[in-house]
Amino acid sequence: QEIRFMCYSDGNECEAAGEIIERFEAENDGVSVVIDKVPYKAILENLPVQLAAGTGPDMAKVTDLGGLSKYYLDLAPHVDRAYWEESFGPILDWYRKGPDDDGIYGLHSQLTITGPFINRTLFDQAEVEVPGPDATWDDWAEATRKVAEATETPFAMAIDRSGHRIAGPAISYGAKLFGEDGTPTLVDEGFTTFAQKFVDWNKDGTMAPDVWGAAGGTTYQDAAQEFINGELVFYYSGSWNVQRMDSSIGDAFDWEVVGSPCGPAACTGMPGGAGIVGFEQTQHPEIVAKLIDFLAEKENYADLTAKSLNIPAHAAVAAEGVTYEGASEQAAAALNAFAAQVPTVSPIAFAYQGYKNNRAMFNISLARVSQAIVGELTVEEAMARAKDDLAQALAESGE
Amino acid sequence: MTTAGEQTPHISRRTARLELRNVTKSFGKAEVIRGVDLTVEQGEFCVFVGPSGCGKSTLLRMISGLENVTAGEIRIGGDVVNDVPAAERGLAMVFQSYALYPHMSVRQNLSFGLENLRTPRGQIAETVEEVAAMLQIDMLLDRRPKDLSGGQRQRVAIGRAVVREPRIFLFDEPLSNLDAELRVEMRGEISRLHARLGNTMVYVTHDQVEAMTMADRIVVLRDGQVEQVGAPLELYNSPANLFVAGFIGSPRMNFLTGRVEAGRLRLDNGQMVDVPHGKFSLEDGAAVTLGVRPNHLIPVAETVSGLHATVRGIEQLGGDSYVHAVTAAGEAVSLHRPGQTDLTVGAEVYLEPDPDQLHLFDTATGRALRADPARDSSAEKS
Amino acid sequence: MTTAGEQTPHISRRTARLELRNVTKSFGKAEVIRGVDLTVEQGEFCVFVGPSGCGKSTLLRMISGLENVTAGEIRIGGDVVNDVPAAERGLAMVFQSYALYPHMSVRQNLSFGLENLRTPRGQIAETVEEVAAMLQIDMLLDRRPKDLSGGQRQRVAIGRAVVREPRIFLFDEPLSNLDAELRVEMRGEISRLHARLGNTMVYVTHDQVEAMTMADRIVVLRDGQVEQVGAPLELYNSPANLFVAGFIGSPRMNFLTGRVEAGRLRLDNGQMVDVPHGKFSLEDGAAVTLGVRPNHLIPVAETVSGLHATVRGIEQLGGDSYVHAVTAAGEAVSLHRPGQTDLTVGAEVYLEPDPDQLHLFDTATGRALRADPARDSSAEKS
Amino acid sequence: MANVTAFLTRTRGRGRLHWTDWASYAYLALGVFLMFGPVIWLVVSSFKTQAELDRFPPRFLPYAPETVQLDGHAEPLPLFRVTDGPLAGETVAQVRRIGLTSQVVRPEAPGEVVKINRADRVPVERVKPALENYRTLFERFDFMRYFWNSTFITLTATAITLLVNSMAAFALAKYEFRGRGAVVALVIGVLMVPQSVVLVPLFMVTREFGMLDSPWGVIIPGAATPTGVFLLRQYMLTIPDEILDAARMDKASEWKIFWRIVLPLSAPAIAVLAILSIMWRWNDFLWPLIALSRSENYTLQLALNSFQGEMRTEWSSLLAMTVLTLLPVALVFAFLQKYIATGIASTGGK
Amino acid sequence: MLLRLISPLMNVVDLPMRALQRRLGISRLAWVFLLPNLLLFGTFAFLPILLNFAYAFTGTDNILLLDRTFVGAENFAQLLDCDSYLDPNTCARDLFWRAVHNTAWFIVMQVGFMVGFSLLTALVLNREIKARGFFRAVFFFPVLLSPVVVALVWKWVLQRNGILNAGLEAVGMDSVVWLLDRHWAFFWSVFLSVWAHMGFYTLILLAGLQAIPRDVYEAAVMDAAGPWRTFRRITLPLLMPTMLVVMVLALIKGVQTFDEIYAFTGGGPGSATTFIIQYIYETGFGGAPRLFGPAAAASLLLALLLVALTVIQLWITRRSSNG
Ligand SMILES: Nc1ncnc2c1ncn2[C@@H]1O[C@H](COP(=O)(O)OP(=O)(O)OP(=O)(O)O)[C@@H](O)[C@H]1O
Ligand SMILES: Nc1ncnc2c1ncn2[C@@H]1O[C@H](COP(=O)(O)OP(=O)(O)OP(=O)(O)O)[C@@H](O)[C@H]1O
Ligand SMILES: [Mg+2]
Ligand SMILES: [Mg+2]
Repeated sequence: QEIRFMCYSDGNECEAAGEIIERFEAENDGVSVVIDKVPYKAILENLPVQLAAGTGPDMAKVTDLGGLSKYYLDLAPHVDRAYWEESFGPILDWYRKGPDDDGIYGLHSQLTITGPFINRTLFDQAEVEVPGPDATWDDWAEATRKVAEATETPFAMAIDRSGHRIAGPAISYGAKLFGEDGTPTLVDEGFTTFAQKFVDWNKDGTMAPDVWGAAGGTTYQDAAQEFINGELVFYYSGSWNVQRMDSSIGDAFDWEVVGSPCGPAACTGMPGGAGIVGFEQTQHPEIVAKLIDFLAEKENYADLTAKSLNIPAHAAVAAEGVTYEGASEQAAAALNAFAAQVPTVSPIAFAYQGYKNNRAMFNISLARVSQAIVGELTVEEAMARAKDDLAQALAESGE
Repeated sequence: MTTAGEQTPHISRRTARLELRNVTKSFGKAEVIRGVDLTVEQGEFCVFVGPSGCGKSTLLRMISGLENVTAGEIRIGGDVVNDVPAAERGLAMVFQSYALYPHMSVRQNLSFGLENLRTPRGQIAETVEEVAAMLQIDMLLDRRPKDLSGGQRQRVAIGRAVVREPRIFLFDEPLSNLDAELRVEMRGEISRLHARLGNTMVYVTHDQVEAMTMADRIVVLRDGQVEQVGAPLELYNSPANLFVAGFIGSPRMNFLTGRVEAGRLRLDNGQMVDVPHGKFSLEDGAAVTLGVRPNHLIPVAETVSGLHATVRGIEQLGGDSYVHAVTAAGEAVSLHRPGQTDLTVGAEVYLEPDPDQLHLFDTATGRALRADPARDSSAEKS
Repeated sequence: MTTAGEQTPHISRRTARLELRNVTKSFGKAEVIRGVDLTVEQGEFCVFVGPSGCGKSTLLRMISGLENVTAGEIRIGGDVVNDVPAAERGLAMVFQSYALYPHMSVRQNLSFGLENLRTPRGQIAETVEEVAAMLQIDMLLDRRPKDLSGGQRQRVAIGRAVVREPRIFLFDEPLSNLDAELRVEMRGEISRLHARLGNTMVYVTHDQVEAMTMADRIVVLRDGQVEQVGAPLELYNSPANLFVAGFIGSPRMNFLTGRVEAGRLRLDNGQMVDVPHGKFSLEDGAAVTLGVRPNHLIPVAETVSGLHATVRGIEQLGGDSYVHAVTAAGEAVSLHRPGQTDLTVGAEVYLEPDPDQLHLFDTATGRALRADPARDSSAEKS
Repeated sequence: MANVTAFLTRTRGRGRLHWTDWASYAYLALGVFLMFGPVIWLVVSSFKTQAELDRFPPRFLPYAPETVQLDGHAEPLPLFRVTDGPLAGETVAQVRRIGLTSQVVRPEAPGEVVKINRADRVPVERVKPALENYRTLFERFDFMRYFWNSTFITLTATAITLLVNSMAAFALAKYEFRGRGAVVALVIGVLMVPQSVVLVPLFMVTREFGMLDSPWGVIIPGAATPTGVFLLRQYMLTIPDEILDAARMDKASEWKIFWRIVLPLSAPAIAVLAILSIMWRWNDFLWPLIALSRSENYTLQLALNSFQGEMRTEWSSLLAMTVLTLLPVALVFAFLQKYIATGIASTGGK
Repeated sequence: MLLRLISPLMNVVDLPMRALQRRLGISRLAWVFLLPNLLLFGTFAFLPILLNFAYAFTGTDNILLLDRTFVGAENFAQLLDCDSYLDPNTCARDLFWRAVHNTAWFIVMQVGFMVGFSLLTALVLNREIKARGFFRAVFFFPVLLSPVVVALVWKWVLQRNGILNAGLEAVGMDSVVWLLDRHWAFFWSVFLSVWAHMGFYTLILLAGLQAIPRDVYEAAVMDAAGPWRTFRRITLPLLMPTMLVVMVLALIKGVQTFDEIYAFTGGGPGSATTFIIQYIYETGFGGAPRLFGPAAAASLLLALLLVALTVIQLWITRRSSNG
């Protein structure tokens, strides 16, 4: 039997998974798994269409975990529920259709967490104390501005241009995102507060204006390049960038990962990542389930995370710690620093990540906050528009 | 030249009689052909002449099927072909504007038509070589049209029609860009071709010599209408009207207006001319125009009836001379003298028309005046 | 017609003497003009004749500046113009291919050149109307070229050159698509234009009548080289060589080969011909060619010296007749008879050349044999 | 104005350079700089490592730090030139760097570690193309297969496009028939709507024809390009009807007129369309991405674009791929462009 | 050469075509020539557009038409709900109207520059210059680049530390963050679009220029027409059919501009370079939420606008070429 696995990668994930899958093929005669390595765009834009049309692959690595939930193959009948619950716990919710669903749908192969990178060398040169773990966003803004001034660095801070990235800080400032009954609200006082602050920082130059200001729509834009070139003191991004920092910065300067800054409500980042799921349309549900289960086995999972330099979502693997292959000390330290933040993630962030229409909310917040930053709309207008947009999106998706 | 089998499904090959019945053509509002009736017999060599813009090319294009007929009927071999597409009428045409295929070499231009008839390769090559040799373009076979001189292009255009040996040929001024010598040769070639194939040919020309020497019958057109149809000498000797009289023959006939006075003619310049009796039916007092060809106006010693004129210009052609003069009354007349004349500009001459060669026309209608009113009858070959 | 001021910065207007010095032209490897030397004086009407493809148009295009000169020099008014762009040479040209502007109406085609010279609007309109009337295309002024007949197009092409009244006119077969009558008129118009403007004109034609009647001097070209230059009658009466003798005059001169025998001529067919003494320098035993024009070959009653021939074909032009015959020895000869001949095919004739009108050529070199060897001298106007 | 207007007509080569020729060459030089400069930049960049690509400000040539293999050190050590301090002017190898100080050794004396300020040294670098960008491309996947897939799709699609479009253009340019206006309007109307807007319905239609996941699913839907029809038709309008008439008199069937007369005479426009079509098909990404999901059917573009991840794109590989995929089309262009230049100078008429 | 390869094939086709020609007559044969194109066209271009109608009048985020619910003209109503069409802020779908405004400006500027520059370039390349083939290739090269690469290249040039700023500083001027300013961003979008596609239009125009008979130019030279007049009165009118192609295609391309600008500015800053297609794409296809209905409605409005534009353009050119 032939299994089609549609995979994208930010680094070498597909190759890493491929090695493990070869072992699976060796163990299971007659099964051949073909990995169709695709651009991420295909996963984001085409896979949903293919699934809707019934022409999708057997399994895939996806990021819109909740959005595609209606197509997932329930692995529960084929796997050891206890093992899965124990290993992945709440993350399994991210794949579920709703609160009442207790199916097991996907293997979270790539857990990510957002958080800041800082240019330690610049702090040292400016002789400014690195703020502690309880420091607020304001403290960080203050400190990094000082560093930037002292070292004539162009930018103090930057946050990736992404709705997902600002969710953590917003939650820290008290954004609830969902109402009491679980319906999404997105805009509330906390969210507005952070949005206002963020817009101000962009205007006064604390935040590198190029990141949010020079792009539009729902484009993703990172600031890794500025950070790598030592032009940025504080860079709020996520764990997936560790590898790149490691290889591109080299020994140009020292960099570190620190905990997410705090707001009045929390000190949280956003979890995220990608997972491997099977689809209901498959002709070979048992094999797909078996394969995913195989990948979820502890040593295989550990292998996968170690090779692809990811944070483990598997409880036991995380507990044991991962020895990353081929990573420098600095990188390994950074990854572990990220891993250490997983427990501090706010439940709202967790729920947000698991909500099936979260992409719509990310995009809406992204587009509207951007407009406020470039001055097309005031912050209030932007927030009002964001509310409208959300209403339209929800109406369309049948809620 | 070997004949390629024409494939004309609708129309049988043998009968290539061409009939036009009240054919009319309008471009938008402008009517350029106004009811032409004409029959060209199988094997006949028919020449169309007429002033520039009178509709010769248009008529030819209608016969070929490239131009729609606005009204009327065209028949080939008895069948109405109004709706038969050009490609299936089985004609060949030499375009006035050549219309060579610019992207093909001369050889390809010539062989294209044969290929369309599925003539075997070898035979095509042979035929093309033969025709090219006849037209003296054999050393140009691999050139493109743009690298040819005007006359060479024209010969390619002729060759393209000739290779196919169709049942009807249409030629639109095919020799206009050739030199005299070559023209004589080509004339000969076309005549020989005609003799050999026995095809019907329709030929447009402005050249009097071509018209007179090649035609079985000449059709004189004017402004979209047929003025006269007849054998060459018939048109020359008995033109049906002023227009034909002036058009056929070069230099053109001299016209002098006058009135009939007691069986004689008093010209407007006061001179009296005797006209042979019995040859014309004259009414006293009628306004008539006297036509005398330049070679029938003979310089004489001063006489009573002599026409007094002053030489205004002389054209020496070597073998002939044209003398242009004005009468005392200011009328322009021209004389044709054989050899090189020694008249000079300013000389006074007295002229007498050859009484056997006079033409008389009704000034009002332009009709020729003749005792025997049988005009326009298409005579046999002379 | 009012003259628009020509703007020719480099070259003064008045002197329009045209000189070609050893001008050569090659297309790739093919040499089509091989060292032409020629001077056309200010105000002269110079006609180029020659077989199709001999390089007339190419020469004209080189003078105009549209074609590069491969080697040699072209001077206008004394200045070398090899590198002066066509637009600045101040010439006008009628193209053999017409080259009308397809997107412009006839009126626009005619006025374009004047507009380029910044002629005032009113004056343009006037000039255009005038020229159009002269060319009889005044009712076509608002048509596009594609809606014109061939002859109408040609007249527009002439008009386009004429409106500008430049210092040198170049005409490339401008009348080839016109009917005889119109052609005579146009000839007259061009001559009058020439007389009025005093421009230099270079005129290519295939028409013997045009060449003979319009030219001050005729240049005979053959294969890219000048064969003879001279006044029309000079060429007709004393052709420098066999080629010119055959080319000038229509129908062409009859040639009979023979040998000099004791001051007389023994033709290859055995007949003896007397040649006037003193006129030719003859060497005994030399191979010579006798040239007699068709109108100097006179049918006679049988005589000793008469050339016996059988009529093979007759061309009746109305005013003249051409009789084609073959001698007993199989040589083709043609006669030109005034009027309509009553000879018939198959008739036997005896011919005697007019002894005053004989031409003799060295068979080997083609050179004319004359007592006075002054040939090729460009004579005054006759 | 004047200098603009001066280029506006063709001149004929006449040895001497007119000032308009100078202006033309100046314009062309500017064009080379503006048009070609970035392309060269791109090609050079494809030989840069990811780190070098990330570098601000960018440098034109690819540099790599010079390293030296010294006794007692397993890894090769990067070389630096010291600009200040006691070792000023010397070239040293860095063992490690801690904070603002850097521990270096002199290559002559590998045992003796010296500490210097990190600000006092500059790396020694030399030009070194990162050929590994290309090597990985060939290593990572079956290049030949994707190349073949792309070639097959491109050539077949172009052939079909040319044929089908030129037939339609011929009909619309050279025949009078009822409904012609409507067809032209339809063609132009549909020409307007970009494919990206109708992706979903197009996907549905293609699926209904069972052409998904096969090369034909990529080839057929785009074959009838309105652009091509429009382009060819306008060009064919300039071919004189008289030449077609001549061919009709030569007993050519309409089909023969089409392919022996009209097609060759439209060569410049056909060449434009061919170039265009080849380029479209070769570079097409969006539609194959949707229509093809099995990697064995992938085109080169798809395969190579799989370097694009969610958060990160491997620019080094992407650029190398761009250069690689650029080559064949560039060659095709070089071959076809001469047809554009050889217009029919005269129409073979009078 | 290619023709020679396929000629046997074409000869085979000739037989049935001859038969058809005989049966149908020439004017109906036109439809035979049109048929393959119309079939493909109808199925893969026209049908999807019709299906788009179905999407526009239905709701929910389902892709399968059968699963969608009918909502009437709701989507259109929403899109057209504006107090003033000139001020996007007063519209229910402000982004749509921003995109419309941007697109309108973009088209005007883009078509103008595109036609202007490609014409100029074609004219220069049509001269008898040395190394013509090379120069033609140079101008065409950007066309071969994929949109992503085009965007990347110009981002490099324009970024804060890019080559352009380096150049500006070298001559003593201040550097500018080009893409942070909406006007500059817009300008560079136009520039980039012209840069990337000009080569293609140049090629078309070049083909058009080559089709003008040479003897007409010669006649103009003899008529002492200066370069400017030759251009105005000969080249331009005879090039008009080709210019029409270029203008229509440039217009369409302008409206369809998406890929490279999306990769270049992402539509920013804010929405300064967001054009209609990006709006439609982002709304319906590119991400969440997937609003197929509104996207389809927007695309139909767009199509309507386009048809109107083309009709106007055709009309204007027809008039000017006749007059
Ligand atoms: N572009 C070209 N390439 C090669 N040969 C050419 C080219 N143009 C003309 N020729 C050749 O040069 C010779 C002279 O041509 P030209 O047009 O000057 O002849 P012509 O005397 O005007 O003839 P015609 O009376 O037939 O118009 C011809 O043999 C012609 O084939
Ligand atoms: N497409 C057209 N539209 C309008 N008028 C036309 C069109 N074609 C030809 N004509 C006119 O029809 C008349 C006849 O044209 P035709 O070409 O048949 O003349 P022709 O007798 O061949 O003249 P020529 O001897 O000058 O070639 C001319 O007056 C011409 O202007
Ligand atoms: Mg005609
Ligand atoms: Mg010529």
